[in-house]
Amino acid sequence: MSFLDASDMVGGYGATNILHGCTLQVEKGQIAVIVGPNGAGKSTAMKAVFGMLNLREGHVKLDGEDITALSPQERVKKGMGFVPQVNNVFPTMSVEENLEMGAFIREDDFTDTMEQVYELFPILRDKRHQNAGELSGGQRQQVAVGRALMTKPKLLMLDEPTAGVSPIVMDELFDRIIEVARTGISILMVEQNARQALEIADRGYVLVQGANKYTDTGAALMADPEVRRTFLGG
Amino acid sequence: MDILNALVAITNYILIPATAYGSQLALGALGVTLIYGILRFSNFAHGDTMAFGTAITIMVTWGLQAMGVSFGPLPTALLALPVGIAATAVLVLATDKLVYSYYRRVRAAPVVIVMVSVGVMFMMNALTRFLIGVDDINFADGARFVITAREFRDMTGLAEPLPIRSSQIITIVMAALIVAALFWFLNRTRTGKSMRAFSDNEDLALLSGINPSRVVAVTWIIAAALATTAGVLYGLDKSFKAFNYFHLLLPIFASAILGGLGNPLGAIAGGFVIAFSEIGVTYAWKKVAGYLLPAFEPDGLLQLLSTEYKFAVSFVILIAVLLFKPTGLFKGKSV
Amino acid sequence: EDVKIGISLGFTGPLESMSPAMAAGAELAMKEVSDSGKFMGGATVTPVRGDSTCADAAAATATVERLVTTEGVKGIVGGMCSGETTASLQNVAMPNGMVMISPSATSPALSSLEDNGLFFRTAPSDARQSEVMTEIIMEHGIKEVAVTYTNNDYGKGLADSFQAAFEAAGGKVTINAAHDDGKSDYAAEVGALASAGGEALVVAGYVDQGGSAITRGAIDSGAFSTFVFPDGMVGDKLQENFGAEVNGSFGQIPSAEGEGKDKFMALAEAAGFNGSDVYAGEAYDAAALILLSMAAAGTTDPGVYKDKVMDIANAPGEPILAGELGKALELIAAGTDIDYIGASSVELIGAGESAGTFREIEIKDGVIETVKYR
Amino acid sequence: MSQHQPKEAWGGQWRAPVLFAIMAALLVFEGLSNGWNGALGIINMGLISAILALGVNVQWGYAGLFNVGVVGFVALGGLAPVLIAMPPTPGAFKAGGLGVLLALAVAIVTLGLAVWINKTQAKRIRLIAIPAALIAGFFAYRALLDPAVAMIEAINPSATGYLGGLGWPTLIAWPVGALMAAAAAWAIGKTALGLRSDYLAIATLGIGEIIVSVLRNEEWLGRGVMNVNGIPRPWPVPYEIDLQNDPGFVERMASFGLDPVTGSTILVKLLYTGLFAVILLALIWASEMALKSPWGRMMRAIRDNEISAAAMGKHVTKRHLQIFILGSAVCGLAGAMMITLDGQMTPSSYNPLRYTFLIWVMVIVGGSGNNWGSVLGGVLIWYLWIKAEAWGPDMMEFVTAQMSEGSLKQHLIDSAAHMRLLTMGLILLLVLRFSPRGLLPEK
Amino acid sequence: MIRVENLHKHFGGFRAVDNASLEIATGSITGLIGPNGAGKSTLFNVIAGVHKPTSGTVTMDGEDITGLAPHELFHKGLLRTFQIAHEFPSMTVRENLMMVPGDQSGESLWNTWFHRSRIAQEEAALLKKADEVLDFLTISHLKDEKAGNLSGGQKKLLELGRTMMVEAKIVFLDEVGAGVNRTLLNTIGDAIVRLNKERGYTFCVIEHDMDFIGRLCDPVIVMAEGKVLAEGSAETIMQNEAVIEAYLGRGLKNKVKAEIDSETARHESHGAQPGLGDEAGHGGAA
Ligand SMILES: Nc1ncnc2c1ncn2[C@@H]1O[C@H](COP(=O)(O)OP(=O)(O)OP(=O)(O)O)[C@@H](O)[C@H]1O
Ligand SMILES: Nc1ncnc2c1ncn2[C@@H]1O[C@H](COP(=O)(O)OP(=O)(O)OP(=O)(O)O)[C@@H](O)[C@H]1O
Ligand SMILES: [Mg+2]
Ligand SMILES: [Mg+2]
Repeated sequence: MSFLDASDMVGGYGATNILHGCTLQVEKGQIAVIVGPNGAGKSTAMKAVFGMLNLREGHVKLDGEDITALSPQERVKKGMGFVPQVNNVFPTMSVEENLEMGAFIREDDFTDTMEQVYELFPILRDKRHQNAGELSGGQRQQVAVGRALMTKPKLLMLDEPTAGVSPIVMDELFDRIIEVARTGISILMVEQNARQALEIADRGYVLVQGANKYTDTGAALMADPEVRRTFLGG
Repeated sequence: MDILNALVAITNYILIPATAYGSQLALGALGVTLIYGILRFSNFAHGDTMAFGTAITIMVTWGLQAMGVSFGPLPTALLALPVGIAATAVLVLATDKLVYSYYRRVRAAPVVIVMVSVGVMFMMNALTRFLIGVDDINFADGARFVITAREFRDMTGLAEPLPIRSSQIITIVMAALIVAALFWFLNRTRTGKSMRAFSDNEDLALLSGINPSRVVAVTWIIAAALATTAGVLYGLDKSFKAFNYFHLLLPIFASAILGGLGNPLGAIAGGFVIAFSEIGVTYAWKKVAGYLLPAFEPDGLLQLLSTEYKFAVSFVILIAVLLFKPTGLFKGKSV
Repeated sequence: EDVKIGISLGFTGPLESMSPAMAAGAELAMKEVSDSGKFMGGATVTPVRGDSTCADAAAATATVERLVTTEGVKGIVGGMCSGETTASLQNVAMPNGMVMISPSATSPALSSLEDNGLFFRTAPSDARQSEVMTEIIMEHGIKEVAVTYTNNDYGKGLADSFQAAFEAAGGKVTINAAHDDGKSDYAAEVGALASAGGEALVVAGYVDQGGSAITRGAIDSGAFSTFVFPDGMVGDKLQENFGAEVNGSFGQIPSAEGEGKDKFMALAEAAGFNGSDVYAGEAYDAAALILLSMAAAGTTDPGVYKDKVMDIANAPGEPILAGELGKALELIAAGTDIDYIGASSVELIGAGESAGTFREIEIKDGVIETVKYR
Repeated sequence: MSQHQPKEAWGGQWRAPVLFAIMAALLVFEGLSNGWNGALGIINMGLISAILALGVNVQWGYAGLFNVGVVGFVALGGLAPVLIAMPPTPGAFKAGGLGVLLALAVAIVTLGLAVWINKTQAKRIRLIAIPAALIAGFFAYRALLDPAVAMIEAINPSATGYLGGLGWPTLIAWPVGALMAAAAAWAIGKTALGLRSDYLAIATLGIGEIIVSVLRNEEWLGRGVMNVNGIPRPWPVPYEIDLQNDPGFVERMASFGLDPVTGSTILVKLLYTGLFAVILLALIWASEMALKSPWGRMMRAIRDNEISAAAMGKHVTKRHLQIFILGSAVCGLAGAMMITLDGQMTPSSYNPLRYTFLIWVMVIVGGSGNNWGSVLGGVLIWYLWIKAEAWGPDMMEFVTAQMSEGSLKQHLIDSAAHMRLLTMGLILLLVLRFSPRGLLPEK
Repeated sequence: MIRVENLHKHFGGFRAVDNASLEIATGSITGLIGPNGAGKSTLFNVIAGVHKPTSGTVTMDGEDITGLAPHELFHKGLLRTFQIAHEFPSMTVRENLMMVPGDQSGESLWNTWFHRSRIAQEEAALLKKADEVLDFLTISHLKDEKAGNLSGGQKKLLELGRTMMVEAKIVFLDEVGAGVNRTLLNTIGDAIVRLNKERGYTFCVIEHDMDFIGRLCDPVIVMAEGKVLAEGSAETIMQNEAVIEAYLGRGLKNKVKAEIDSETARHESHGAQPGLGDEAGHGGAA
């Protein structure tokens, strides 16, 4: 039984379905990466897993427990963390307060975690009293990921965490994600920097028109010339 | 030349009343700004919320007075205030549940919610009048003055009096306390921060595990407390009349905007600017000039503008400020 | 048969607190006529209330339109404020030939309005009051006053005509400053008045509106201690609000000497409202005038009975006080002339407005006392 | 949280015709049950309200300008019939006209000077020179104005006491009202349009209050709170009394089986209806044409995202100004029409609740961005506003009918008038609850 | 040609752009790279008239365009896209494109009332053009969708599509690639090259995908901390130690050793032929 098991999800906005039986599974401590063309429904699938979209069919299980009916904030309490693709910071709160909000549900002392986030993204330490809305695109992205890390989730979901970050930070980020996964946290992420992402992925999903087109290990997908040509830019 | 009398006259007719009025506006504006900042709409029902809270407080005050309870030199209404706040909180929470929550859920445009609040305003307006009628009600008891005009004259021998009413002192003190408490709450406590987070990015607040219904509820409760307190202090200082509370809405909004919407500090500054400009610009300086330059006998009143224009003046100042600081004195939000 | 009479007053809006007692006064007269069983061969009278809002001419017009065309009223007690009254008179009452008797619209402008003989008022025009007030102030030996008025046609009209009369009599008005009713704060006005100074402050406002607030501010800040209260300010509320604080202040209200008023007060008390509220008596009289004129004309057609109003209101004839409407109906039926005096000593002059007897009052030991009638 | 998608409004393309048919049926029912006079009265004010709502919709629905100073523009438009159609006050112009004109000229020169200093001078100079110019100008203005005004107001104060009008036909006053509002909008727009959403809203609210204050307090201009009445009717509307006194008319009515009073009142109202309807239709045509063209598309783009629209070459400020002026002009036009219909100018009646928020309610209930929605909203809300006055007490009677006699019942019956507001609020909430994007949403 | 001289942009005390001077030659596709927060977008915003510079000048073909408003720059042929997509959310995708051209006679109120046939003709032409652009961007199935409902990447495409609606002289692209599928990004790259070659557009491109930069851009300008750090061809830049240090980095540290080895081997065999089989996009530096 996978740690996260979202099977046969069908749903969408309004009357039309975007997801047509999409399945996503992540094992404990592993990294799963979703790739696919724009508009394939990747973000929609992430939202569905997080309960921000009502499913018409299918179910979502976390650690064996069916959470299909839970609200997003209840899922946060169950140990899920999510970085959305857009609007992922609190613009008029300082960087530090953004991170504090990430730790909102934590009762324990979170200064350590914050320290770790600052080490990961040193620029944030310099800017910690600045409002997140005044940061550059890539800096915001770092705040967003940092916020999710503050939750200390059991399952971390990232929607294009590296969009707009510089190569060096991207490397740092992927490094960190591997480290995080090693501590037993499961990672589910959407990436357009697909080749780098699949490299570190234990499992890769290629999503097309709301359904799984290919599912394999990251390396195997990378090796598939058809996948490379059509989805990974050659 | 008689500087002392001139100073006393200025204090008596400008400084003290403007400070008290400014505090009342500030408290009202705080409520408006809070709702705007967190729930993101301009609440036109705020004036009538104030009226409702005050009406309940008055009825409880009557009850207490009938039972012979009093609060020493302080007005009995202060004892009744918590009940008023509680009742108002219940009312606004119920309103939120029945009315506003739906629009939050469907993510209606802010202007739609503003119109909804106009609807709520009509209904609360009627409710208050059903409860307590339309009459002018005076419910201040306790000591009216800290020092009366005559006492002051006798004490100092000055020609000009400087009476100080207890309601003015109570208003200023309460306003200061409440503002300090609110600041501490919003900037230091977890709930306060979660409210700011919610106001910034509602979706992300959810993803951080912040419970939106709690934030909304706390916001309404605080708003109810602010509204009721502002209403009662205003009523103690002047008198209660349901109709006036609707009219209070305009200067309150002006204060909130002038200071910068969503910014509590701004609401306070805005309140004082409006109050001082209303009173200061239309003041007739004849008497003061008479004290300062006894030789100079002015024909006119030395009044910049007649008092009919006091409201207009405060709006002119508002617009002038906005031209230089487009989101208010303290950098407010805009949806 | 059932005769409907409209009552168009500002039940919501700036003067909403004055309307209930006025409506009650008018309804009291109608009930009295109905109960007497002597009206038009036993017809009953039903009041129909309409909200004129006082401020909104269009809404008032629509309200009166409804009263006339939908409800089919045969006469209207109202409107309340002069502006709204003019609008509904010109837009509805005149085209439809409907009689309107206003208990409270006092603007001098209404005197000269063309009305086809359809409009009357039981309240005196402000021009008259100004003269009376000037006399009283002069008799108190006061030569310099500050004036504040409620910023509407009533207040402005009264203040202006008072200033003219007072200055003509050799007095000086140091400032003539408006205050808006329903505003949140009057410190600016009080400051300006205080600075201008004067021996007394004339408050041409409403007692449950800005008028009280200004008075309060002036007392509290020690700016004035003597006040002059015209009609809008004199009432129980004044006593209640200020009591002994305004000892020595004085004023006047249109009000009749003697029995009529007393009787009305008693009737009002029995009916559960306060007969001394501003214009309650005038409203009673307005309704009574309509009904008695109908009886005299023998028809409810406004086009016909409008010509009887002046006859009923004025001498010669048997004097009729408040509470004697039954008797009046009997007399009319018997063909005897009557002179309606009612609750407010009705005496219509000129184009059908109250000549205005005024009661001079003074506050002594916190109580309003009548000095004399003028 | 749930992702909410606005549901497709029921009825599709039939929705508008059906809703308009229902509205028409309501009015016909009103006419049949309560008499055509009342119904036509509602229709007339309803049409004016529709025009007003259209003006606000042009600003809000097209361009997202949050103007809550509507009352100011309506009032300004309302001044036009006074200035144009009233007879001049004899002697007034000679007494003080020149002084007033001079004072106004001084005011304009002063403002121009201030703007010029602001544009051309260094910051240091500006800081001193602008206030100095303004203060000097203000005193000069007062020095010229005050005596002139005193002279004018002294002329027969209880009946005139103002400059009076030009004595021209009332119809001319309508476009003039629109022009006056447009001129004010231009000045306001030049200064305030840089403001964002709610800040602009409160600024315009303030400006509305300022305009109304001026009208209330400058007696020489329009008698202030003393009101101007007897504004002549526009061509071709006659006076009922004249009709009733015209034997030919009485005869013709008799041949229709109508009594002259009913006939004349209805005829007058119908003529107004015709006038208003023609203007409304012309405005709708113009707005629909504009909205359904690249101009409308550009406006929607600006409304959606100003920064991006500017980057795509659209002159946002200029367009905002254009639309602010147009919308305000429409409000001014409606204001002039309203005063003509009332036959009198009552400055104290211009309160924001009635002339700003009620109009906004019309726009939002109708469906912002949709011209037909504004028309529907305008007529419907006015109908409800008027009917609530009667329904409120009826409802209260119904509620209290079952109650036993007692002070509570009495209290409730006495408070019946407040049911008007309650009913209005309730209806507003219900409409917004069941079609939150308005009855006829923008597609 | 755009020339930026001694440009400063300060936010409060913070120097987002700090004395930057650079040139974008006519007909080039200039790349602009640099760490997050280097001031790239701020520089764009200053050039595009969104921000007023604290000091310094911007000239376009010798003409001073410092501080001109965005809409004026548009009419001079200077277009830009936004890093965070700025679509018109309540308008359809097609309308988003059709609103772009600046000289539409239907934008005058007068014409909307009195010259309807002229407008209709223009509209037909615009419609055709918009559909071509949509086809090109592979999103023609979305033409009647509200732009607000597009996915993150689709919005980026739309953003680019708008610049294709008019004859531009110079186009500033702020991270068109972020969030765009790499296969599609290659197509976009082709389109940029084609616009550059065939229509003579000048481009200035901010991008973090070094594949893309390497394939398209010459020269490449590197910014860091508000200053210009280096400038040169893509290859030389990718070898530049300072640039690697500040921006490119040296790849993943945490990966299984063996994999890294095989990666490196492959890179070497490919040499400096970016875009094909290049696992780590910026691998040229590894
Ligand atoms: N409004 C602002 N107020 C204060 N600081 C700002 C503001 N806008 C940008 N900055 C700061 O200026 C710096 C440059 O930002 P800019 O957006 O230009 O970076 P960038 O080079 O585009 O980075 P990225 O690659 O992440 O998009 C950042 O450090 C940012 O924090
Ligand atoms: N709020 C919405 N309402 C309606 N349709 C939507 C909404 N959001 C997304 N869609 C549609 O759903 C489809 C899938 O969108 P989604 O955001 O899941 O794509 P994605 O795979 O994340 O793409 P990208 O890589 O570009 O982010 C798209 O065609 C988009 O147009
Ligand atoms: Mg996505
Ligand atoms: Mg950037």
